[in-house]
Amino acid sequence: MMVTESSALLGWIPLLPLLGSAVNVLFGQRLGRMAAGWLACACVAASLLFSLWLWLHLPAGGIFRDSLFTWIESSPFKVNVALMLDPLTVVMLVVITGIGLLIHVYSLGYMGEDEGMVRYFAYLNLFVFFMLLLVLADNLLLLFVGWEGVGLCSYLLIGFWYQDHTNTIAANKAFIVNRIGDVCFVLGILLLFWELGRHGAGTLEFLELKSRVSLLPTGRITLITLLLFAGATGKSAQIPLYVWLPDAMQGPTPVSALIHAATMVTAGIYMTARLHFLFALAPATLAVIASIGVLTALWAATIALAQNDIKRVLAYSTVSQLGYMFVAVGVGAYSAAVFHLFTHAFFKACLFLSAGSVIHGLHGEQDMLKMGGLKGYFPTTYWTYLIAALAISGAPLTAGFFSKDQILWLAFTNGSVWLWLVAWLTAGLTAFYMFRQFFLVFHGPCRVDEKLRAGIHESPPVMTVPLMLLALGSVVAGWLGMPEYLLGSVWDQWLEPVFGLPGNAHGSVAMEILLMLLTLGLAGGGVYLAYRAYFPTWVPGALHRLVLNKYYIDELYGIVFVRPLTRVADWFAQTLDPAVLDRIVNAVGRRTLANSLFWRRLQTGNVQHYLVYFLAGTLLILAYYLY
Amino acid sequence: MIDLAVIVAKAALVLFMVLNLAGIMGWVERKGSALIQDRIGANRASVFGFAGLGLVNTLLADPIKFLTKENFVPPGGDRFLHALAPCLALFPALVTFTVIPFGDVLILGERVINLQVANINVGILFLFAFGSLGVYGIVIGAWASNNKFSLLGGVRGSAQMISYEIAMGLSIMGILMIYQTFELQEIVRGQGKLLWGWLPAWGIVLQPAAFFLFFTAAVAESKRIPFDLPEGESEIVAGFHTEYSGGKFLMFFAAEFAEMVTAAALITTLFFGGWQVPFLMGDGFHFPWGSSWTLPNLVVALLQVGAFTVKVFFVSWLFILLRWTLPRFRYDQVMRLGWKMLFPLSLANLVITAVSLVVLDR
Amino acid sequence: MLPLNYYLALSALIFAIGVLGVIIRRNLIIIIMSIELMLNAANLAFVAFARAQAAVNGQSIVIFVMAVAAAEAVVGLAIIITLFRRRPSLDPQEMQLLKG
Amino acid sequence: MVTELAIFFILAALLITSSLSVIFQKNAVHSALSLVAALFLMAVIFLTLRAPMLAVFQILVYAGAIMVIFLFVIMLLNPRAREPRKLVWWGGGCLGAALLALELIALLLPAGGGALVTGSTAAATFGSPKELAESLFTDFVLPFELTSILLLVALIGTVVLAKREA
Repeated sequence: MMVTESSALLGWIPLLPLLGSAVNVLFGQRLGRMAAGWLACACVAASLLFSLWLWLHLPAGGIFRDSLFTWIESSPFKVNVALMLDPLTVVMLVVITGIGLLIHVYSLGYMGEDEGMVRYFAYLNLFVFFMLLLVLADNLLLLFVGWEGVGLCSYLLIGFWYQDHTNTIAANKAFIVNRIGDVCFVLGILLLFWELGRHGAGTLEFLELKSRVSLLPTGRITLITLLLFAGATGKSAQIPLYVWLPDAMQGPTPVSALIHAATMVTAGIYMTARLHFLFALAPATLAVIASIGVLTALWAATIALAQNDIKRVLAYSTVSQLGYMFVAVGVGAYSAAVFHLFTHAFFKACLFLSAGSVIHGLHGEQDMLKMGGLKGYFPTTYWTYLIAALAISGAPLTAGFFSKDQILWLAFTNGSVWLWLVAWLTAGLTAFYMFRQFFLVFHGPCRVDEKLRAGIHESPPVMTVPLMLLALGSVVAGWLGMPEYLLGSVWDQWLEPVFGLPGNAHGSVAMEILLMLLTLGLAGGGVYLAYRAYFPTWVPGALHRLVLNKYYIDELYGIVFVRPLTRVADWFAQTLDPAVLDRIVNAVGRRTLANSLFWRRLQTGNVQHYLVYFLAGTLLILAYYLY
Repeated sequence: MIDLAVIVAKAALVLFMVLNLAGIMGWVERKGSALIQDRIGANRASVFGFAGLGLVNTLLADPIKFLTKENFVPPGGDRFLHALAPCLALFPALVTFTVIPFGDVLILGERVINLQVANINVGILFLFAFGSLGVYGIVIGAWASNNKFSLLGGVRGSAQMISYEIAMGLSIMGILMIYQTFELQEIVRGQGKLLWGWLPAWGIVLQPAAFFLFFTAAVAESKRIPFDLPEGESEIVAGFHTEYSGGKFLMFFAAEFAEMVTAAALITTLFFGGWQVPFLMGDGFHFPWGSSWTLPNLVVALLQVGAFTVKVFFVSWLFILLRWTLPRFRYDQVMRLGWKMLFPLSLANLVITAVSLVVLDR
Repeated sequence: MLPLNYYLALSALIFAIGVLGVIIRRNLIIIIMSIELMLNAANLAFVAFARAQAAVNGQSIVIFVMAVAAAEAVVGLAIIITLFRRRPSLDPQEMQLLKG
Repeated sequence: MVTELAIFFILAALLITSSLSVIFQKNAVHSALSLVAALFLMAVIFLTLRAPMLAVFQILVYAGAIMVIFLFVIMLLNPRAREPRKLVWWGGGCLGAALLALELIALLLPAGGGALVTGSTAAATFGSPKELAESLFTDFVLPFELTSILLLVALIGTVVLAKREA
């Protein structure tokens, strides 16, 4: 029996950032820049404290619930604005408010000289609000509100420096590509509600859904879950909708760290994990998810190999890592997926912020070919970056080591050898591109412009302290989920009330260790190759050019989708529209005008005439009632 | 049948009282004006050369004089309304007196007679309702005269009376709250209580501010100096009754004094304890120092009626004194006084009374 | 012991008279007075129903009707005064600026 | 019974006469005075229906305040316009009004049913100030407060409208 407790504190967790945002929108300019920033930080910090308090008081195997008010009631369709907190939500809360707080503080330094700082913090707090709403929602519709809200904030923050047209285009691209996924998502929600309604069990609340989805036939569930997953591919940047994420790097770097690495892009993972009982009923969908996940992982990793923009490498890396998480989802290892989400949030945020620190120190330079040899200039950033890079590459005892190995192992046992093989290859590629970047940025000769070289500086403590904390997290976060042959997983126990016990792995410990060693070997090879290829200097080739241009996917999309659509639209606009639609519309207009010219004679302007009409109407109505 | 006779008798008594008081006040006013202006006055009426009983002579001579004069209706005027107006002016003043109690109860054998013509449960509102009709007399009279000065007087009168009605109504809300009734007889009985054993709980004691507000508003309502804007003889000839003469003028004239007497009676009832004589209970005097003096009911009733009459006289005298002491306000001053002084002050009085009642109740 | 219907019929008659006044008169002030008549007819029905059903609520509503009537009358008259200042006429037929 | 009936019919006849007088008088002042009479008669009818508070308010508010303002405005503007009207208007108006009266009566009578208004069903305190006040300040307290806002708005609106542009 599940223990359900009500807590008024629950509502304050998302509400505080919303208040912070509102205050900053309304009075931020009067408060002053730094006050606005600190206010935003304080709101997130308070949310973090509340989250921790609720975490500590969460009854074993129970949840917190709080129904705030009824949002929509149109029998039988009833949606409450109600919040729910279970172990899965706790994980997300810690990521969002914890890492969110660090990134807020970091932003104080990073955005310290930007004139849009107040606006920036208002957006950032709003984002935190929507993200918290997303993970705290106790029904699918409220989750969708958060889902759209974070999309909006993402759009606003990508285009934060809207004076530059390319940023606006990138923001639009992100928004529109997400829309495609969201349409599928809405369709999925509606279909789910409708199908359940046909069985007399229409609901969108997770807890009720869980007990009722078994009513539905498998075919329907497959369709629903595919639609929902299509939504997730948009939000979590999977093939085919991943193209927006690299462009999203036009936004400020802390935004990339918070939204486009740690939190928002993982909403898709969270959603599938939240609805795992539904996905579990659709094996076909799970197979699709696993395939898309592993393909995305490999695909994005290969693109990342040759990117020269420091942030784009990380963006593709994010796409790749998200692919890993979907692999875990696809093999039914939700706990592992969320675990990788958790560790990834730490080391990817750390990587992004370290990159941001470098960009900040170089006054906005993002091209790695114009860096190099920065080790001396960035003593702290160098080490944090190295730790995070080791973590993502899966160096022993770091966070990535545990989470990634768990996924690989489960892909091998619950999935197939092919799945494992591709994921394994990707792990090697990951190590390679991460250290390629590492060497290009921090070692070798310094290729920074002479003019800039004098101004290079390490970031202030307000930025480096969050970096160090994140680096620490990149190592220790993984210790929560050690494999069985070491200490065993605290993680799986914690999430057990949500996902149930992880399925028994069909393999031996020896096999697991062997695979781990294989991965380790490959990653080591990747690092070594990167060392050989990039440590002193490096020469580009033809394949490199292909990869550098992201396999021309954007161009391909342009030819396959955008241009034909434009042409069809042109045909509609220039041929069909004037010939048919305009005529219909004009005819309606003319007819209306003619009618109006007749009826306007009633509009004499004489009040008493109107009264006579009024009387006539009253007489008729009364007569109708009489007879 | 006897009930009906009692009511008729009471009504006749009241009518007699009001009209006579009005007439007497007309004489008192002339005498008072003479007194204040340090001259001889109102001594021309004589019967067969005998002028000593000026009061009686005036009471008789005035009506005779008026009634024998020409009854003039201006050309272009509205004949019917011209005649109706004075009636409308006099009527409310007389009707309102019916709810004013002039004594407690008179016990004649088995019969207990309430010394009030009509005891209705919305008494004071009734009084205000009919008081508010008084304005029609002057407005209609002014309009029916087909005279620009008259019309100006009528317009002034209607604006002034509506304005002061508000302050008047609001100022007595405190009294209503304290005595918790609309019935005037009950209000008077409530004033028979003693505060701290010796001070009669009259309205003026409990609501001094309300008394001044109400008194001012009542003077304005009776259109007497310093509020006689509708007449304003130095500006608009004689205002609304410029075109009146003879019997119709007599009625306007009587109406003014009847209104004054009614207002005085109302002030007496609300603020001066009505028919209450200090320390006089239903069975005689009970003095605060312990001694008592038992009296038969008839004597008590007579004492009460007498006290009431004396008080009304006193307040009427205040009206007259005021008239011969103060100069006339300008129209804008009248409006400002009504809306910007009396109205907010009445509201303040109302709020303070309400709050203190709640506090004291705790 | 009069039937309620007498009062209702009286109310209906007064209402109809008010409507007639609104339609046939060409003096704005009298039109507003006719509207007051109609409101009073409604009041009469309210009071009669209140008495018949011994429910004082009907009387409460009359008080609101009176308040609304007072507000309506003063605002209407103020509008008339403003109109009259611009064009000395009270004939609604001369006010046709909103003609279609 | 006979007395009541006689009183009612006398009042009703007077009320209808004065109402007709309101709309048929040529002179606006006569109309207004007819309306005052009608309102006064209405107050008396209220009294017979055991609504003394309403009767008093009717006189105080309608006759004492609203109608005085009407008269005030009529005198201020002193309109002396003829009101030419085509026969069609008269005929049509009368016909429409008559129809309306008939329809209203036909609709209302079933609603009234056979109920008696002056029966002795009500308590002795029915319509007393106390009872009315209790109804006003419990069931109708929100409308009551809203009415005060309405009156305030009307007050301000009137001042703004009637004020001459400086």
